[in-house]
Amino acid sequence: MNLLPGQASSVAPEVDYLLLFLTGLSLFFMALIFLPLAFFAFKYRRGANADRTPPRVTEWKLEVTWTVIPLFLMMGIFTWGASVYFNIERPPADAIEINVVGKQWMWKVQHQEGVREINEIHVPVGRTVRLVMTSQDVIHSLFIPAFRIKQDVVPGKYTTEWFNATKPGNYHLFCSQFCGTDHARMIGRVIVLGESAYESWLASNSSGGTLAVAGAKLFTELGCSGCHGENSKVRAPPLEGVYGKPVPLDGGAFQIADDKYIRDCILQENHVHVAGYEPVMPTFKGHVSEEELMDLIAYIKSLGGGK
Amino acid sequence: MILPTRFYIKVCAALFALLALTWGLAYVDLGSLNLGIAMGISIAKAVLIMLFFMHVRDSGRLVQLVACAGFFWLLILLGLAMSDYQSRGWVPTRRPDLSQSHPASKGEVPRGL
Amino acid sequence: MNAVELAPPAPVPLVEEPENYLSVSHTVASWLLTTDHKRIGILYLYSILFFFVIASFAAATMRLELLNPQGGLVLSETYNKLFTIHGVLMVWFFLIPSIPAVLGNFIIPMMIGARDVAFPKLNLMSWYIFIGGGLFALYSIVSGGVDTGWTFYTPFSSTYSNTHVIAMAAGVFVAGFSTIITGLNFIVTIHKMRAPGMTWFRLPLFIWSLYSTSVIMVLATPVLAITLALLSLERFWGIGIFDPKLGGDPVLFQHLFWFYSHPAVYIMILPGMGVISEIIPCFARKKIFGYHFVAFSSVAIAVLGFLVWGHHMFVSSQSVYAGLIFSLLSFIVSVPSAIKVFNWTATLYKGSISFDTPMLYAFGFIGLFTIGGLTGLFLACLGADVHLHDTYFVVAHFHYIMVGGMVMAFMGGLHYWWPKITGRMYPELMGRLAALITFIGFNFTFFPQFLLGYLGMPRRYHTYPPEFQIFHVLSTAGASILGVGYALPVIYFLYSLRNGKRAGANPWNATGLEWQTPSPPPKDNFARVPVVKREPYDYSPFEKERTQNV
Amino acid sequence: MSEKSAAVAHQFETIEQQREAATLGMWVFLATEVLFFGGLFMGYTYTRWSYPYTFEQASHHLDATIGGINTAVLLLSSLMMALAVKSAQLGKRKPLVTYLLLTALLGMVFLGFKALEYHEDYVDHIVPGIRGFNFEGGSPRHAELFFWIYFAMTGLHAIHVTAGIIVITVMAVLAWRRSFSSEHFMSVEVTGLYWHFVDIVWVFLFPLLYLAGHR
Repeated sequence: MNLLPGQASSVAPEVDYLLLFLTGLSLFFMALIFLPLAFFAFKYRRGANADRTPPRVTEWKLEVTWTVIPLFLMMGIFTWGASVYFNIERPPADAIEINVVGKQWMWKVQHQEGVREINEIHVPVGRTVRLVMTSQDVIHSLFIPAFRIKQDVVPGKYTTEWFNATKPGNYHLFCSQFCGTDHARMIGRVIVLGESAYESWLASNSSGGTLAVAGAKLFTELGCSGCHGENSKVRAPPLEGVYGKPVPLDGGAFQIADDKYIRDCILQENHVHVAGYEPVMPTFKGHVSEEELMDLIAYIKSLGGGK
Repeated sequence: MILPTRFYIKVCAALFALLALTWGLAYVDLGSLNLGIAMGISIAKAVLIMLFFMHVRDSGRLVQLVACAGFFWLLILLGLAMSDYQSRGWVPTRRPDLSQSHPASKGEVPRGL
Repeated sequence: MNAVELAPPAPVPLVEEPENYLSVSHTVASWLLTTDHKRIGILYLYSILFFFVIASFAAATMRLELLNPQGGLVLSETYNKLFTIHGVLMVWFFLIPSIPAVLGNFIIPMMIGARDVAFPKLNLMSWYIFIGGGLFALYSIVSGGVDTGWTFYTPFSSTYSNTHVIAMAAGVFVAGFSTIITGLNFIVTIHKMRAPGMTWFRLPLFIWSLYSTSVIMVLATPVLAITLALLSLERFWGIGIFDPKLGGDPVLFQHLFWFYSHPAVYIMILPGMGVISEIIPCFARKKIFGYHFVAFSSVAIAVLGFLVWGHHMFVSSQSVYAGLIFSLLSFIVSVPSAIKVFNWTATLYKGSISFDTPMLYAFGFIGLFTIGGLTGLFLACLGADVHLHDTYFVVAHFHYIMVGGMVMAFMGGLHYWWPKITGRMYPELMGRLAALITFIGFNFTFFPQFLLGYLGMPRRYHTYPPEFQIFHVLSTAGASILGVGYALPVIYFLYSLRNGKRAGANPWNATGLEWQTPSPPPKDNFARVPVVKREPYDYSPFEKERTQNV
Repeated sequence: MSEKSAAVAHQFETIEQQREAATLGMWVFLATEVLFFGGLFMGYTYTRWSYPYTFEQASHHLDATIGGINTAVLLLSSLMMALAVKSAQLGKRKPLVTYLLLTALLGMVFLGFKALEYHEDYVDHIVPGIRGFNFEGGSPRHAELFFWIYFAMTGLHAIHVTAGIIVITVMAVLAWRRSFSSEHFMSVEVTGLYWHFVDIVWVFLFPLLYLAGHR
C-alpha cells in the first residue's frame, strides 16, 4: 500500500517529486512548530521552577525572519509548481487525437480511425495522446490518477488533456467534478497496450470508416453540401483548406477556424459575419449531436488546412 | 460645514454638462475609445456627486476610505476575472504551430470593448 | 429546552444578587424582542446548535454509507442530498455565524467598554433574518433536498438538477444579509464606540480579528447574494448567462461564486484565530509575542483573501496565466497565517502555562490549523493541484481548517467565556476529557482522507473502488469518536447551567474589560464607562504569582 | 451617567458619536450595495467582452432619449436632496419638507419614464423570454442575453429607487411632524447618502447600457 498510485505517464514522476517535496516541507514546518510548542508547554508548565525573567529579544528581528524565509520558500515552490503545470497544460506537437464526449454519467470515446468506445480508452504505450473533450450537458472532469492529470470537461467548448503512457496496464479513470446522481458511477479504464497489440486492437475494432468518412456522409445528409459543396448556387465560404487558417470577418477582425469556431458556426445562428458573405447560415442546434459535430470537424479537417 | 446653495446649483450644472458631453460623444464613432471616454465621464460625475452632494470632501478620512473601498473591491473582481478571460488564448494549448499566427483564438474578437 | 427555563430560580441568596442581563426578566417576549447584544448572542447560540445537529446527522450518515465500496445504505440521490445539506448548513448556518454572531455579539461591546453594539435593533433584525434564511433552507430540505453540493455549480444547478435549488438559494441569500448586518454592526461599533483610552493598539486581538472578519463579511457577501439571485433567475427563466447553450459561461458562475467563497473561508477562520490570541496569553500568563504583527496579519488576511479565489479553478478551463497569478497570490496569503502560528508558539516561551480546557483547545487549534495550512500549500501549488483537486485531499484540507481550526477555537472560546456568559463554571475534568477525545477523534477521521487524496479518490463519491476501503473504515471509526467528543460539551454545559460552581467576575484572572464586570454581567455591562490606561494582555500585576512558582 | 439629551440612544455617549456612527453605518452599507450591483456589472462585462458586435446592435435598440432624460431627472433629484439635507442642517423645517417631496416626486417621474420605456420595449418585441422576442442584426440569442442583463440591472435599480422614494416620503412626514432639529437630523442625512448612491449607479448604467459603442 504505497503513498501514491503507480507512475504510468511521462509527467507522473515530475508531479510525484513535487508532492513528496511538499510533504517533506510540511513535516519540517510541523516539527518546527510542534517541538518548541511541546518543549515550552513542558518546561514552563505552571508550578515548574524555570527561569522566567522576561526575554529581551527584539521582536521585529524574529518576525522579519519568519516572514521573509517562508516567503522565499513559497516563491520557490510556486515556480517549481508552475513549471510542472506548464508541462501538464501544453501538449507536444505530434499526438494521437482522441475525441471524448462526457455525458451524464458515461464517457463516449471516438478514435480518429472511427473506433468508438464507452468508458474505456485504448491507447498505445510510449505515444503522446491528446484528448479533445467536450460535454453534452453539465461540467464533468476527466481524472486519471495514475497519469496525474485532470481537466474539466466543460459544455460549449473543447478542453484538451494530454498524456504519454509509459507502462502498459489498466488504470482508473474517474469523473472528478460533481455532475449529478451517478457521478460516482461515471468511471472507466484507460487500457495501455503495446504498440503491436494496439494496432491489432484497432484493426479488429474499426468496422465503420474513419471519423472523416462519417463526417462526409453527415455533410451531405444534413445539407451542408447544398451551400458549401463545389457546384452550389448559394454563395457560401469554401471549406477546403479553411481549418486552422484565419478567417477574415466583416469589420476587419479575423479569427482562427479552430474546433470551437466551426462548432459555434454550426450551432449558433449567424455567430459571426464572414467578410464578403451574407450571415444566412441556419442554426443546426438540436439536429446534430456532439459526436456528429466531432465527425463533421474531422471531415472539415480532412479537407486540408492545418492538419 | 454648510455649502451655499449657489454652490450646489453650480455642481448640478456641471453634472448636466457632463451628461450632455456623454450624450454628444455617443454619436461620434471613436471605436474602442467610446467606452473609455464614457466611463471617464461617468467616474467624473460620480466623484462630483460623492465629494459635494455626499459631503465626502469634508467628512473624516475613515468615511473617505470606506467610500473608495466598495469601488476598489469591485475593480478586484472585474480585473482578476477578466484577466482569466483575456489570457485564455495566449498559451497554445492547441498545436503550437496553429496559434502562432493569431493570438485570440476564441469566439468573436473583442473589437469595440 | 426553551429559552425561558435558562435562568435558574436562584436559591434565596444570602446577599441580594445584583440584577444581571439574565435575571432582569424571564418572559419569552424579553428574549424574542431583546436588543441586548448578550441575549442576541445566546439566541444565535441555540439557533446554530440546532443547524449543527442536523448537519452532523447528515455527516454521520455519509460516513456510514462510505463504510463499504458499494455503498448501499442510501441511494445515490440521497447521498448527494446529504453532502449538500452537510455543506450548506455547516458553512452558512453554523460556521460563519458561530464565533462572530455568538461570541462576537456577546463579548465585543464588553471588550471595548461599550454598553451595546452601535445598532441594537439592527442586531436583532439580523437574528430574525438568519432564522428566516434557516426556514427557507429547512423548507428546501424537508420538501426533497438539493443535490448540487454547497457550491451550486452551473449548468447542473441551473438546468439539469430537478431538486429544490431555488428554495435553498433563497435561504442562503437571506442568511447572507444577516451576515452583512452583523459585519456592518461590528465595524461601526469598533470604530465609534470604544471606551476612552482604548486606542487601536490597546484593543484585544479578538477585536482585531473580528474587525477584519467584518470587513470580509461586508465586502464579500453581497457578491454571493447577487450570484445566487442570478442562479435563480437562470433556473427560473433560463436567461442563459451561465448556460453555454444560450451563450453564457459556467466558468463565470465559478468566478462569481469563489470571489465570495474564498473570503468566506477566511470569515470562518479569522474569528477562531482571534479567540486563540485571547486564550494563549491568559493561560500562559504572558503578553502575546508580536502584538502588532498578529494584529496586522489579521487585516492582511482580510485584504489578500480577496485576490486568491482562482486556486479553486486551476483545472476548470481557466487560462494558464490566470492560474499563475492566482497561485502566486495564494502562496502570499499563507504568510500572515504562518506569522500568527509562530507568534502563538513564541508567546509560550517563559510563560506559566496551565492546561485548562480552553488551553487544550488552543493547543489543538495550533496543531490542526498548522496541518490544515500546510496542506493548503499543496493545493495552491499548480503542479500538485492538478492531481489533488476535487479529491479527498481537498476534503481533508478544509476539514482540518474548519473543524480542526474553527470548531476547536469556538469550543475553546465557549469554555473560556462560559463563566462570564452564565456565571457558572463548567466541570473542568469533563472539559479536558472532551477536548482530548475531540482531538483524537478528529485526527482519526480526517488524516486517512489525506492518503485517499494522494491515491486519487474523487470527492462526492458514494461508491468507490475497493482499494480505498481501509481508509474509509478508519475515517468512519474516527468520526464516531469525534461525535462523542462533540456530544460531551453539550451535556456538561447544560448540566453546569443549573448546578455548575458559581464563577466569580474573573475566574481565569485574565486581563480585558469583559472580565471587569460581574458574571453574568448587568444589562448595561458597565456601571461607569471604564477608562483604559494599560495595553492589552499586561499580566505583570500577576507577576508575583508567576515568578514565585506558587 | 453623563446627562444626555433625550435624542441620544442609550448606547451612545454624545449626539456627535451617534451621528458619526449613523453616517459610517450607511457608508459601509453603500459599499455592500456597490458590490451587490458589482455582480451584475461582472455579468455585463463578460457578455459584452464575449459578444461586442451583437451587444452594440442590441444597445442601439434602446431609446437613449428617455435614458438621457431619466439621467437628468435623477441628477436634479440629487440636487433637491442635497438642498434638503442642507435645510435640515439649518433646522428650517418648511424648505426641508418641500425639498424632500420634490426629490420623491422626481423619483416618481423617473419611474414613470422607466415604465414608459419598458412598455415601449414590450411593444418593440425586445423583452426577452416573453412572446415573440425577435431581433435582427447580430445573433438573436446573444441579443436576448443583453436584454436580460439590461432588465436585471435597470430592474434592480428601479427597486432601489422605489425603496428610496418610500423612505424619503417617510422622512418628509417626520419632518412635517417636527421630529427633526438642527442637531438631530441624521436620518435625513443618511437617506440623502442612500439617494445619491442610487443616482451614482444610474450614472454608470446609462452609458453602459444605452450608449454602448457609437449610435
